[in-house]
Order: sequence, then C-alpha cells, then structure tokens
Amino acid sequence: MSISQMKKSLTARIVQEKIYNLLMQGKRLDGRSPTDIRPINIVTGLVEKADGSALVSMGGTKILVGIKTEVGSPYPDRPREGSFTVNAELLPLASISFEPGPPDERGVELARVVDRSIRESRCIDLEKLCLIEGEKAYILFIDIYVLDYDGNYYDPSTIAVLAALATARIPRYEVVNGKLQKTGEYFNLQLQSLPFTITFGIIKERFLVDPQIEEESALDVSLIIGVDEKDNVVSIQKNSPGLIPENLLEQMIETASEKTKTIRQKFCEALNIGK
Amino acid sequence: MSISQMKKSLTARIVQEKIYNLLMQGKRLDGRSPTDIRPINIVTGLVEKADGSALVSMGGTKILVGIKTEVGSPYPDRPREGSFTVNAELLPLASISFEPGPPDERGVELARVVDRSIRESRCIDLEKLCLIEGEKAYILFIDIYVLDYDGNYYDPSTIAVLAALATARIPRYEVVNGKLQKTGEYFNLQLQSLPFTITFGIIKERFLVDPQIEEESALDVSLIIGVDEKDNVVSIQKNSPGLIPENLLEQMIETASEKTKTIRQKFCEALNIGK
Amino acid sequence: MSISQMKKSLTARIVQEKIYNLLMQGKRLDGRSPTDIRPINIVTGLVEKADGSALVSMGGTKILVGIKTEVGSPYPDRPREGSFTVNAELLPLASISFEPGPPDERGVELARVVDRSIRESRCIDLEKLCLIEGEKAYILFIDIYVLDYDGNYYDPSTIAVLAALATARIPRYEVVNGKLQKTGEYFNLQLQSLPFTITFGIIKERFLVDPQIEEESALDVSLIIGVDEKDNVVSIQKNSPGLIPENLLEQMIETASEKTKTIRQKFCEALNIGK
Amino acid sequence: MKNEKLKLISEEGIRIDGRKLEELRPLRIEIGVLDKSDGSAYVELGKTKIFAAVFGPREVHPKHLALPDRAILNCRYHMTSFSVDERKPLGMTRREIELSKVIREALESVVFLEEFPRTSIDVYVEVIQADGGTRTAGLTAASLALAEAGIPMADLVAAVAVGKVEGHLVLDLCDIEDKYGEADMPIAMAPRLNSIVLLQLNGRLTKEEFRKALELAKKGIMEIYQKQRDALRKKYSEVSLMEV
Amino acid sequence: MKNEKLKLISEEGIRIDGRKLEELRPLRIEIGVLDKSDGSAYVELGKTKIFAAVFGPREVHPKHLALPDRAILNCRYHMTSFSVDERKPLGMTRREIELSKVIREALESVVFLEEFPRTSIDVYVEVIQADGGTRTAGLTAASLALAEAGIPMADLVAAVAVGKVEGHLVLDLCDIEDKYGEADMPIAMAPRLNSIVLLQLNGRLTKEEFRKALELAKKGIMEIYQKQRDALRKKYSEVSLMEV
Amino acid sequence: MKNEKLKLISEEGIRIDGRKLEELRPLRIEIGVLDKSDGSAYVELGKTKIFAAVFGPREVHPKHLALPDRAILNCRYHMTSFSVDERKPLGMTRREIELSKVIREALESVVFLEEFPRTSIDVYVEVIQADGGTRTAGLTAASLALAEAGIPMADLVAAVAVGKVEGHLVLDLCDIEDKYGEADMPIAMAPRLNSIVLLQLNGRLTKEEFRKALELAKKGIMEIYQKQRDALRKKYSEVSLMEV
Repeated sequence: MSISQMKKSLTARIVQEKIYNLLMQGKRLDGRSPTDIRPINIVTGLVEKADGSALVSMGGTKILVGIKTEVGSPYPDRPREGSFTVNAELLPLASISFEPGPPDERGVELARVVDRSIRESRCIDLEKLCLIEGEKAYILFIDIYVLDYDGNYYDPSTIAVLAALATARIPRYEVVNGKLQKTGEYFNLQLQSLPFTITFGIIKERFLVDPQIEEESALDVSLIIGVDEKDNVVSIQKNSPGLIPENLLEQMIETASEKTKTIRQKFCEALNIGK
Repeated sequence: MSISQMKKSLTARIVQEKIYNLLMQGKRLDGRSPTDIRPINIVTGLVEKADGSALVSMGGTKILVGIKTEVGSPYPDRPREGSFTVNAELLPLASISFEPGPPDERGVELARVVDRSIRESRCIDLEKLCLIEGEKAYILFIDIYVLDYDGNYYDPSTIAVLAALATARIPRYEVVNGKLQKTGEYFNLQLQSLPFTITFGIIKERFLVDPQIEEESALDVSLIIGVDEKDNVVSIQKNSPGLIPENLLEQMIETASEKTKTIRQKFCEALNIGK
Repeated sequence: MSISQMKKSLTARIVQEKIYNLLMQGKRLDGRSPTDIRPINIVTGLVEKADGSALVSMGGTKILVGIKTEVGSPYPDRPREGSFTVNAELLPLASISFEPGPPDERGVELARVVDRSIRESRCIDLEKLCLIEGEKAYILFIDIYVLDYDGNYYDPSTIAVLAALATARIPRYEVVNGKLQKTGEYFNLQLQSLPFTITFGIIKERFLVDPQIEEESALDVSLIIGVDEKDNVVSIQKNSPGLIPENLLEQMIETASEKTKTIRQKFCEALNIGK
Repeated sequence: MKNEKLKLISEEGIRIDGRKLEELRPLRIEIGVLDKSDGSAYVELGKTKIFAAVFGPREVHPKHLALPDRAILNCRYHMTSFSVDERKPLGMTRREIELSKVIREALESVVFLEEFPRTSIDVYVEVIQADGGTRTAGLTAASLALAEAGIPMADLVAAVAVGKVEGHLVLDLCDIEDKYGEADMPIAMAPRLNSIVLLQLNGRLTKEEFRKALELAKKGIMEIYQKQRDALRKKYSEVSLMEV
Repeated sequence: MKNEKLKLISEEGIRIDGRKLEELRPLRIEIGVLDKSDGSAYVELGKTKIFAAVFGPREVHPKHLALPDRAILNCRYHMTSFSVDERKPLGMTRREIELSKVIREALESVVFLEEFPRTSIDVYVEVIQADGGTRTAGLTAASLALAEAGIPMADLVAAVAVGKVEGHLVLDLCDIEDKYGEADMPIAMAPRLNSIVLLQLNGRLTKEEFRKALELAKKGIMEIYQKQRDALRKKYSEVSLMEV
Repeated sequence: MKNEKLKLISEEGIRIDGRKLEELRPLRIEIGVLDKSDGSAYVELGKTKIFAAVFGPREVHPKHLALPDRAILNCRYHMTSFSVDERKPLGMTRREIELSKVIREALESVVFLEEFPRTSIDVYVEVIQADGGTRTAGLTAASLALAEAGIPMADLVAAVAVGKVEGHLVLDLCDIEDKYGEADMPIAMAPRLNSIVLLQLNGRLTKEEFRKALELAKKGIMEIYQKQRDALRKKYSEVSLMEV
C-alpha cells in the first residue's frame, strides 16, 4: 500500500515562493545557479571486508555502498551470465524522516532505479561473471546505505555504486575436484559504461538540479534522468506527485546530458580513470 | 491471535427483526425463499496465462480462481501422488471490510475449508499427477481471489475452483536426458467428484441459505456444509460465533444435499459436462 | 529497535523501599534470606513426542523445555561436529506482560544467554553428534517455553534445558544404500558439564538472588552469572538498565559459585545422577 | 485416505490403543495450574496435553479497539514446536490461525460478553503434546479456565471429536486414527443449551453416519461435561503435577 | 537485451502480434463492474486484463494519520499469482511496491485532494493477467474508477507505454516486446493539462529517439483518452462480461 | 574453541596484529560527522568502524507510547550487509536484537531521562565494518553522539572488550582473537561513577581470571574515556574523513 506523504506545510509554501523568486533571478538558497550540482567527494576502499566500497558525499548527503560477491547458479534463461542485485536502505541515522525497519517504498524505488540504470547501460559485463556455463556464476550484491540525507540521494547513490564497482577487487574462484574454492587472486570488473543520473526539481515552469533538502520539500514535482557516456538516455523516473509540463522535458534531457558529463569528469579524476 | 469481530449494531438488530419476520412468512429481503440460492454465472478461461481459470458470480459476489502447475517432489509419505495447495485472498477491492496485506483468518479459513472439501471428496486423482515415483510430481497451485463481496464467498469459491479444475489444461512434462521439459501437450484433470457447498445462516430457530451481505450481518450463526454427488457429507464448518440448535442440523444436511444438486446441475450445464 | 520499558511506578518505589529495608535485616518479602533460591521441582519426560523434555518450576515460575532432533549438514568450518540451536518464547499465558507474536528482545536474549552458557561450557559433545564427516550430523532444536512467570526465568530455563538434555533419548540414524533411516535405537547425550546460572538483583548496595516478580520490578539492576561444576565462570549477562557498583561483582561471583552448587546438587538428586 | 495395510480396529472391535469404539481416552483435568493468569486449566486426554489460561476482563489498549457494548474475546491456539512428530516451525501456521478462530467463536457463543463493555478477555490454548483432538480438548480446558477466572458463561463448553475408522464410527480419535481414518468430526457443545458451538467435518460421511456420529459425540460430550463439573467442584483436592 | 534470433518486427514493419508500429492493441473498457466499491473499472488492452476499484473519501482510522488540509490517497497495485508466466509468490514484490508508488503519485497529481480534508481515498489496481503495459493500463482503469466514484479530478489520466524494438519505436508494447526490446517507456498524462503524471524509462534511447517516443506516446494517449471519455458517456450500454 | 594450529600470540607475548597483550588498537574518534542528526560520532578501533547518531529529545508519536515521568530511549544496533566476512542478510538478526537491548540498557543507566518526560531519544549505531568489539566501540560512539546532542548524562560511557586467548588475558580483542580465543568479555563503564553499565561474558574464565580481566578492562576503559573527553574538547580540530 502506497500512502500519501505529508503535505507541504504553510512554511513550505513560503519557502517555495522564496526559492521560486530566486530561481527567476537564476539563483538558489545556497548560492548555486539552478543547474549547479553540489560538491562531490568520493572515498573508496573504506570497508576492507567488502569486495568494493565507496563513501560518497554530494553536499551534505552521504552515501555508503559496499559490494559482496557470492557464487551461485546463473538464471536458467541466461546460462552464460553472472548477475547482480541492488538493495538500498534509508538508514534512520540519516534523517528524522527515515524509520528503522525493512526498506519502505522510497528505498525500494531507489534500489530499482539504480538497478535499471546499471543494467540498461550494460555497465557490468555479465558474461565475465560466468564461472561454468549453466552451473556457476558470480553474483554481486550491491548494497546502498543512505547515511546522511540533505536532499537528492539518487545521484550520489549512482556515483557511489559506480565507484564501488570501478574499484572492486572480486575474489576469483576455481573448481578443484568438483568443489569451488578461492584462488587467492582477484579481478576487476572493467566497467563498460558510466551512466550517471541528474535529479531535477520543478517549481511552476522553472527547474533546478540536485535539490538540497529545503528545496526538495518545496518542489512541485521531481524527476531523475540517467545518461551514459554515449549520450544515451538510460533511465528516467518521475518520483513524486505533481505535473511535469511537457514542454520542459526536452530542456531537462539536455541539462542531464551536460551535467552527467561534469559528474563523469569528476568521477574519473577522483578514481584516476583515463576516460 | 483471533479477535472478536464488530458487534451487530442497533441497525443490524432492526434488520435482523425484519429478516426474521420475512423468514416466518417464507420470504427474504431480495424476494428469494429461504432455501433459494442466488443466480450463478460461470466464465472459464478468462486468464489465458493460468492453466485453468474461472470467474464465478453468485448474485453480487464475484470470485476469480486460477490454477498454475509446477513440477516438484512428491511428499515422502505419498511417493506416487502429486499434490495441490489452495490459497485465498479477500482482495480489498471486494469490500470495505477487507484490508490489504497477508490473508487474515477469514482468508485462511476459506482456503482450508475449500481445500478439505476438494481433498476429502477425492475430487482430483492425485496419482495421475505423479511423473516419476518418489521423484517428480505435478503440484497444482489453486488460488482464490474474492473480487466483489456481497455475502457468502464460500459457495461460489468452491464452484470457481471446480470450474477452473474441470476446464484446466495442464502442460505435460517429460524427462529427457535427466532434465524436465514441457512436451508441448496438455492433459485434463478428469475430476472424480463434484463436492459443492451450501452456506447456511440461522436466525433464532429458522435458517436460510446463501445469505446476501445484509442478511449475513444479521445472522445469529452460520455454517457451511459440503455434499458430493453421491450424497456424502464431505465438509462442515461452523464459521461464526453463535449457538446452532442441535435439532436444526438434520434438516440443514437435507437442504444441503438438495441444493448442491441444483448447483451441480447448473455447473454441468454451464461447462457442458454430461454428469 | 530496542525500546525503554515502563518506568517503576510510585508503588514500585514504595515496594523498593520496603524490600531494601528487609534486605538490610537479611530478610525478604517471602521469608527467604537474600541468597536463598526458591524451591525447585523437575519433571522430565512429560512430552513423549519430544526426544527430551522437562517441566521445571522454581517457586511460581514454570518452564517447559523440549528437544527435537533432525539430521542435516554440519557447518562447513566444523565438518566433524553436530550442532544445536536454542529458541525461547515468553508465552502470553505466562504473564500479562508477555504478548503473543514472534519472540521479542527478551525472548531473544534468554535464548542467546542460555545458548552461550551451554556452548561455552562445552556441555554437549558436538563431535558425538556427527554422523558422516562433512556430510551429515544431528541438529538439536532446544526450545524453551516460559509457562508461568513469577520472576527470574533465566535460572529455571537453564535447569530445564540441562534436565531435558540429560534425559534425552536421541533416535539413532544410519545410512543404508545412501539413504538415511532410523535404526530404532536411541542414544544418550552424556553431558560433559553442568553450567547453572544465578540471577542477581541489586538495590542500592545490596544484592539478592533469584528475584521473585514483586522484587524484580523494584530492582535497580539485574545480572545473570553462570558457573560450571569446575567453578569456571561460563556466562555473564547484565540484563536491565542500571549501574552495577563495581565493588559488588566479586562477591556476586562467589555467591554464584556457591548457589550453583546447591542447584547442581538438587538437579543430580532429582535426575539420579551420581555427579 | 484409508491405508489397507494398517489394521486400526480388530475384529472384536478393539482399537489400536485398546479402547472400545465408543470409549474416551483417560481424561485428566486440573484447574488453577498457572498462577499468573486469572484462570487456567490443564487437560490430558490420552497423550494429548494442553494448558489453557485466561486474562481479563481488562482494559483494551489501544483504546480505539474497544467495543462500546461488549468485551472483545481474543483467542490464540498455539502448539509448542515439539508437540508433534515432525518439529513444528516457530510462528503461527495456517492451521493454528484457523483453529484460533473456531475456538474463539465457540467461546464467544457462551461467554456473556455484554457484561464487560470496553474490555478484552484473552484466552490462550497451548498444546504441549498433540495426539489427536487438540482443538476439542483445548476448548474443554479453555472453558474451565474461563470458569476459574470468574467469567460468566451461559454454560461450560465440552468438546470431543468423533470419526470413522475402517468403516466404524468411533469416539475420541487419537492421532493415528485421525490420519488414517475416513472422517474426523470435532464437535463442541453447550450441553445445557442443547446447542452446538463448534462443528467441523474433515472426511466423508453418509447422512445416516452423520446422524449417528452426532449422537455418539453427544454421549462423549456429556461424559466430559460431567468430569468438568466434578473438577470444578473438587478443585485442587488431588496432588497436582504442577505442585509435585 | 536484444535477442538476435527472435524476429519481433517483420521487414514490412508488422509486429509479432500483427499490429503496425504505431498501433494500440484492442482496448476494452467497462465501468462500474464491482458493486461493493464506490467506483470501479475493468480494462483489457490485448491480453492485459485489469480491475480497479476506489473506496472513499472516507474517514481515516486511526485518526492521527489524517491530514488536516487534504485527503490521503492510498494505492495498491497488485497482481494475482497466475497473472504472469511464472507463478508470482503471494505477498507484495518489490516491483509491486514501486508501481504502487508511481501510480499513486500519478493520481495524486490530478485528484483534488484538498476538497476532502481528514479523509482517505483508496485505490486498488488488481492485475488479472499481465501482458505488458500493466501500470499504464492500471492507471487508465484507476482514473475511470475515480471518476465513477465521483471524486473530482483536474483531468482523467490516460497512459500507455512506448518503446524501442529491433530499432523501431513502437506504441503499446506487449510482454515479449518489453522483454526482448531495447527500451520500455511508460507514460501517463493529464491530456487536457498537457502535463505528464507518470514517466519512467527502462532501456536506452538517444535524445532524438526520446523526443520521437514522447510524440508517439502522446498519440496513443489521446486515442485512449477519447475511449475513456466515450466509455464514461455511454456507461453500461453494452453487455458486460460481469453480467453475462 | 581453541584451535591448536593457529598461533595467535607469540612466545614474546606479541599478538597476531603486532600488539602487546594489554594494548588497545589505534582509536580514532570524530564528533559531529552526520549533519542531519542532533548528535553523531564516528569511531574507528583498528578495523572496526562505526557511526552513531542521536535524535531527540522529541515528541513521541503515537502519543500513548509516551511515559509521563521520563523520556523513552530507543536504540538500534545494526550492521551493514558488507561489514562482516560472510554477507549479512538484510533485516535484524537475533544478535542485533540482543545487542540493541544491552546497548540501550547501558545508555539508560547514565542518561537523565527524567528531565525529558513524554519525549523519546533515539540512538542509532551503524556498524560499517566489524572486526571485533563492535558493541563496545558502538557504545563509545553512542555516548559521544548523546553528548554532542546535548543530552545530559551522569557520565560518558566508555567500553572495551577483554578476553582470554591461548591462555593469556588480552585487551581489546580483534575478530580472529574473539573467534578462536577462550573468552570474550565486553564491559562498559561510567568511569566517574565507578559503575558497570554493560557486562557480558562469552567463554570460560576462572574466578581469578575474571578478577584480572576486570582490572585490565578498567585500564583500557580509562584510556578510551580520556580520548573521548579529549575529542569532545577539541571537537572538529582535525581534518575529517567526511570533509575530505
């Protein structure tokens, strides 16, 4: 059962007015321009027990992602491929609005949107995750934890997932006398694509990117757009109630295309990737 | 934890008085006689992706049943038999009194009563559902959904289950090189029995059958009796609080015997069965 | 999420004062001295369908323990050992303060403390529970039910678990033609240790053992100490909020050592064990 | 589900546990066995062993669940994991959910709930060992626990299962008779009111067999009812297992 | 996830089910099919078959969940176990949880919730058979059920999926096209407001393809919108499956 | 559970990670690392890495859960799925449920709950990586987060595990020492009150060993307590990982 969220309070309406007036002048509460994203920091390898991990902050929002590998059976209809699964938890220490317990619909949506973005851009070469055709394959468990929530957990989650994947060292297994065992060696995933997302907020006929939390509660509607390095749109998700004026879409797609380039560049610099 | 249901309201007491007075004259709110059942309609095959399906209405109550087959292991103590399992959900779109979520005790009871009725009448020849003795057998998943609830979901549920079973086309499997695969052929279940149920409501010392929802809330107590085509009683379930005067039982068994004949006839006509 | 329990009411504070004044005189509400435990009764074998069972009362607190054995796979890192698992349910018929439903944190804690006490004292010879190295081993399911709760369910639970283990008759299995089957014979577990626990309650700078329920609600803090027959401390669990004055610990350890001897003696008498 | 190889009833009409066809298993009743509840009872019927306890009437929380004109009756029928041959998993099975419902409905039929508006009465039936007839023995125990708790009832509930085994109608089925027999019909009555408060049938009976089975059940129920009343009268006079 | 062996679109531009690229599947709409709800609708789009029902506005209980300035809208998108090729386990999958959310948000965009403070409006979408496009067909049905329930809306919601299959942009994907195609983009609009109320993309599109796909979707949506309005106008005039 | 082949302590009394028997692992403390909580801390003890955050005091909803004479303290100890060698399944394990309880009880021992009637204080301990001593390092972090949130306490809680490994009493067990050692005894104290607020023993100790282990723990606790107070004093003076 999906249930209405709390209504914008009177205060929120006043904030909305203020944000809108700033937007009209090309400004925002924290001094950014409408299409500026917040500063991004990426720390990888913090969790040594994970096969890959990244702690990413985007402004005040902090995301921790870890990857664990197991060996299991491939799906019957994809006998030559490994697989991956994405989970997300909005930890209660991140925000007064997150409750302890199993992932609510927001966590489920986050996990599924990131999953689709990774999957549809064919970022991970699943065939390289096959060990024995039809019998054994690597399964990647990609787990996202929102640690501190200052608005927009989508974009930094995607960055953190890609950073964890890009730096992951997966323990290699082999079959010896019919039994699986670790070889002691590791391999890298060699990402085939870098699909980043940009979160948009719309107030009336204006939009902004990467909303910070005060902005988020004042938006009319919000939308996530994912774009890969070949400029393909690889995911879209409207993730709030509200009307998107159809004529804004094209412009937002263009902005997403530009801004994901900015993120991609920062990402490659931070991880020393020559892409 | 089983919890008391809401008490009959004052209105319900007035309704009860009215229904009782009508009963004394052999009449009911909707013009039926005390032992009249509501019109029955049976549509089969609506859900092509199911191996068998039926949408049955009995007056304003609508039930959808679908059957899916899987192949699994037989029970260790019945190596030569397949098996079936019955589930029931009282969908929230059927009534303001049904809540979303896992089946509550009413759904569990419905499933278990229908299950017992089918099982004890040996309606399905479980030995025909064996594929390889002790190793592989067909498992039928019979799922009941109450779509619209205007009283008495028991009797139409049994009709819908039997209609779905009677018209089911089960995909045949075979073992090729030690692996299971579909042959592309289908087989029918050839029902061995047609055990229908009649739901009774009692007010004071009078009873009626197939209560419609206004009547249901005014009953002192209710009871389901299942009878097969050989006039065996194959299931009974008192399913509400209240006292059943012992001296009414015999008469209700007789009525169940008669009325299931009526249903059986309609059923066979609707499905073109020569029984 | 662990949540604060109800605060001591005003009445409880008055009771605390009273209990404390009695303690100062070496007395208690029910006439015991501070280090007296309540009478213990042990009945074994009440549940014939269990492989071992015991009903133990300690004063007004009654505990039922049953053991069931299954055969499964040993843990990969302990291929030559069987295993056991302990569960505990605080049944709602035992107390107005217990709710129906899955074990709450108190039940989980009880099970885990008893488990550790049994495990760390190496009470059960797990190697004797191995059937085929790396392949098949016995698994003991030890289930604790609190039937009547008049304070301190820890100490009688341990007694009941040990009594059920000591009197258990485990059905022996063998492998015939690659399939497991019961031989019809039984074997005993031959306990290697008898680790009993003593529950302590502290009020101000005084302590008592085996608190009865009125006392329990008036305690500042409580603590469980387990001691084996070689006078080793084999488990400790502080199980309530509150400060334990550090200087009381040594004395409590000594008392636990003494009092577990008393319990051990009663236990061996009741079960006719020459230990 | 008749199993041809098993012989559950001898040619002399003696059952697998030595009983005659219309004979109850030994019945043991103890009242007031659990101190912390407002009323409790222990019932042994052969190897079927059951505790029942009652709490209430007490205030309902949260309050919005309370009924303005009567008490809520809550009931949980539950089995310990080791009460059955194969270990029962923890948590409520669908069977336990159904039986909690029919037991509650049986008790609601006799308890004067209108006397305690805005309160709840909680009934817990805990099956320690299950050897057939647990819902009926559970009801027998629960109605005694209600009586001990001082909850006013129109009548005690007495209950038993009847069934058909190898063609014979028999009283008070044990587990193996239930499993391999042709029919199992648990019945609970308020005997003084000549009314049925629980009735289920699992199996096949002709109409004539149903009539006879009902008569047989009434005979067993009257016997149990008498023992319930005796037990209430001489409460605690014998040495209790719980006080050993 | 293009599968080279499958040929989903012929050289003549005919799809696997005989449709042209920009052709909707046969659409059947019935309104008022479930009596006990305040509004309901049944939608068939090819083999995709869906019921929707609406309850409310009604009082919220427990009361502390009520909003002082508007109604709560609750939504559950659910599939029967037999609606899909592999039996769906009972209980809500993560997919159903996500779709419940996006459907709710789409409806919240048009319903005048402010008119019914302190109440709730419950929308249930039940997928009887899933052959692609269930979220969009579910929205089409749900907005008709809301209309029948008399809930005021700024506009009806009409919805359809567009996608890319073997290089072609196509309207209204069926299951196999969704599975083996390159992109699936469900869109719902409030056509009169020229606004989008649901938008998702699962797959890869160039920016140019996105633009064209959006145009194609609008075309399909206008066609569905017209049929919704027709159906509301001539409500019940044809013989219904439910009344056979 | 001593494993004869492993050699965890050398003949010179040096442990597997190079420490002496009575030596703590490197301890890193950061305060105020999570902006959206009212107080937070990050603690690294060797490879054990933990965040703690505190919310409150804030109003309790639903209100009927509030206590009239004091605040409720809620506590959740939770591990990320990748914090341990074998991936931890999602959801709370029984271990996490127990540790949430003992950590809550430890904190309740020092927080002046009576000062905030009708409110709740929520403490979250999130284990990012577990290499032994997570409950104690979690408590160390949680009490700093409470301090940063301005919640009045009788004292800070400082905590450490002591244990027995290959016959030696050692301070601050790492994972492998815990797993293959003979005893693990986590202890938390309110040092200024000379009182114990958490105490557990998992393993076997003689009474004499217990006494010595307690002394050793106190030594470690005083060292940690000092570092906690230093960290509170020079809050934020060093460059934080979070601000890199």
